[in-house]
Amino acid sequence: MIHVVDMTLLAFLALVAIAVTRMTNLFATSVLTGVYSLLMACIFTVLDAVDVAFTEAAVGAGISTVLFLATLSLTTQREKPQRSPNWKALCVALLTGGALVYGTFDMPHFGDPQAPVHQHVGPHYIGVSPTQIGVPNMVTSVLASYRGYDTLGETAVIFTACMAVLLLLQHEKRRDEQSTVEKKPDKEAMEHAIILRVQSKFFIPLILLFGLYVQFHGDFGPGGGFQAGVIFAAGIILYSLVNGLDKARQIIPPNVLHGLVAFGLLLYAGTGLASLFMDGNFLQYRALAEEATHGEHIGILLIELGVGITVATVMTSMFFSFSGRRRS
Amino acid sequence: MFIAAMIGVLITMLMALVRALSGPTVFDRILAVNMFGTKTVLFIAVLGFLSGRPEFLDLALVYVLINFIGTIAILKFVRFGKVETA
Amino acid sequence: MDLIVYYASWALLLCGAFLCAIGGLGILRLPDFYSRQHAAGITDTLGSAFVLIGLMLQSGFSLNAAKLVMILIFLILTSPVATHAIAQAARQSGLEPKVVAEEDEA
Amino acid sequence: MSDALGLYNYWIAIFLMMVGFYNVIASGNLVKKLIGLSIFQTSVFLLYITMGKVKDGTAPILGDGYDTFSNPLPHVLILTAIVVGIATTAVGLALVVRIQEHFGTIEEDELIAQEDSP
Repeated sequence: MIHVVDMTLLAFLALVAIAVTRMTNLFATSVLTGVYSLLMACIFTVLDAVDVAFTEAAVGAGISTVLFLATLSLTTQREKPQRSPNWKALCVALLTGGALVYGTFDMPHFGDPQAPVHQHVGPHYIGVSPTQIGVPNMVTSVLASYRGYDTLGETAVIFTACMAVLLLLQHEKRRDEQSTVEKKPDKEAMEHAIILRVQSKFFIPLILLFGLYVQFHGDFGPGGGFQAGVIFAAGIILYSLVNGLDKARQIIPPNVLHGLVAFGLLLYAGTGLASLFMDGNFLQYRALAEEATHGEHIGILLIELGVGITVATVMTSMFFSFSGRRRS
Repeated sequence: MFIAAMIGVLITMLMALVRALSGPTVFDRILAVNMFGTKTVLFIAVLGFLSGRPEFLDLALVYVLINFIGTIAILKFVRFGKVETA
Repeated sequence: MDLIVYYASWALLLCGAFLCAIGGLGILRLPDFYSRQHAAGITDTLGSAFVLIGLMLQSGFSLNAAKLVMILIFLILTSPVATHAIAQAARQSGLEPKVVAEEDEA
Repeated sequence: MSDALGLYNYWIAIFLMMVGFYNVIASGNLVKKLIGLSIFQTSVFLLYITMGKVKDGTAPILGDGYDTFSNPLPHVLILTAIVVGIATTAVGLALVVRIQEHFGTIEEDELIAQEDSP
């Protein structure tokens, strides 16, 4: 049964991908990428990757759609129609695809437990993680402890990307300068949508609470810093969609926001350094407490918190800098 | 029994998808996408029971939240981004 | 007692799936945007609620049931608001409902 | 069922990859190119997650009565890759916004035409 579900969803996915390619209306395309991400997240759930599905749903259908739409509102909504399909490109794509398909004939079949992927590190992690780390969610233990260096690097990449976006979009041509000229009070806020405003008053605290749950429950079930950060950011984005950007900026001033971006990364690196000073190696959390698993727990908690803070603030400040920009 | 529910949800997803792909107005698409989102929530919930491990319902919660935020963002863009509605 | 709960959840799940499918058919076949909203309404509230309550009966009194209740609350909080906001946006952008039959008969 | 179509997931992944690839090289619009790029990206995610699945396995979270788990390693790699992916896409989108502001267009051929005739 699971196979049939998997195949159906994959067929839907292919359908959406073709539609995205054929459409020239960029707005509709962005909306469809949201569907695409939701479908992809469903497939990840079918394939047992619950943590990944969590992230893909939050990132792909939420943040990514919002960012694409923000870009479209600053640029154009319609692609220049092409007269015919680009045959040269089609040929290249078909040839590459054909070669890749030929390559798959030697691949291990779907779900084969004898596949090379399942022969080396994976089973080792599955075997020793419960006793060595003591965290039920193996994805968390691999993410935060065994491959802590990787995750530190990824967090640094997110930090760098945020800096790049801020550098590109922050200076000159901001809406603040324009709004002093033609001050329309809260034109951006959805004043007239009363039902939405009342509902969001109930709903946003729930989102933030759920974000905290995901952050601290990540050891035991699907969740963790990355997912919680995105959910938190989604809550703040909803607030600024409903109440206008200026109000959201009052609640979280950009200075605080940018400070927190750096703070999260520093918390992560600081945990690594702390374990270094307590007679361990860099990011070897077992040095943090008397008992090894207890130390691992503290370490994972701290670095997940660091990741969560960085991701949440990075996503929020990216959204702020996109939607804070005036259409030229 | 879960299989029947799963088939129902999948069929609904397909029909919403067709509407989302075919339009004709922007609002039809948004409506269909929103409906598709709620159906993915049901999908996750039913899938958990179907595969015998219904612990991952947190996922479905995220889907509800994100689906709502996505719809509101799209609508906001429709209102302030001067979208061609056809 | 167990048997009653079992059959009740059976019935609820089937009803939910059926309502979802009906709504899906409606969104595909109805003539214009405003009438399609009715179809979307059925699947988003009644259909979803039936399926979720059916699953709740299946899982008994447990954490899973609590999570399902949360999902249901969230769905009931969000989905009508979203549908309402879509209709409002469509109305304000000047999309007119299709009215054909009335004029012929009058 | 699973034997006859054991490679189906890979084929869909490749198909999606090629759709994304086609969008990146054939479309002249920079936003469309980025959408193609994100489709390409997700197809890679799909490939990895497919490889991590073990038959009759369950999600790699300990629980009573489960002893076959899917491989957690691809999950970790892809989990971080998704977030990094959106961060880099955002950089690309920021560049597109700046290009629009500077040149007034985001169509590739018009940009090239402007470059050629100063």
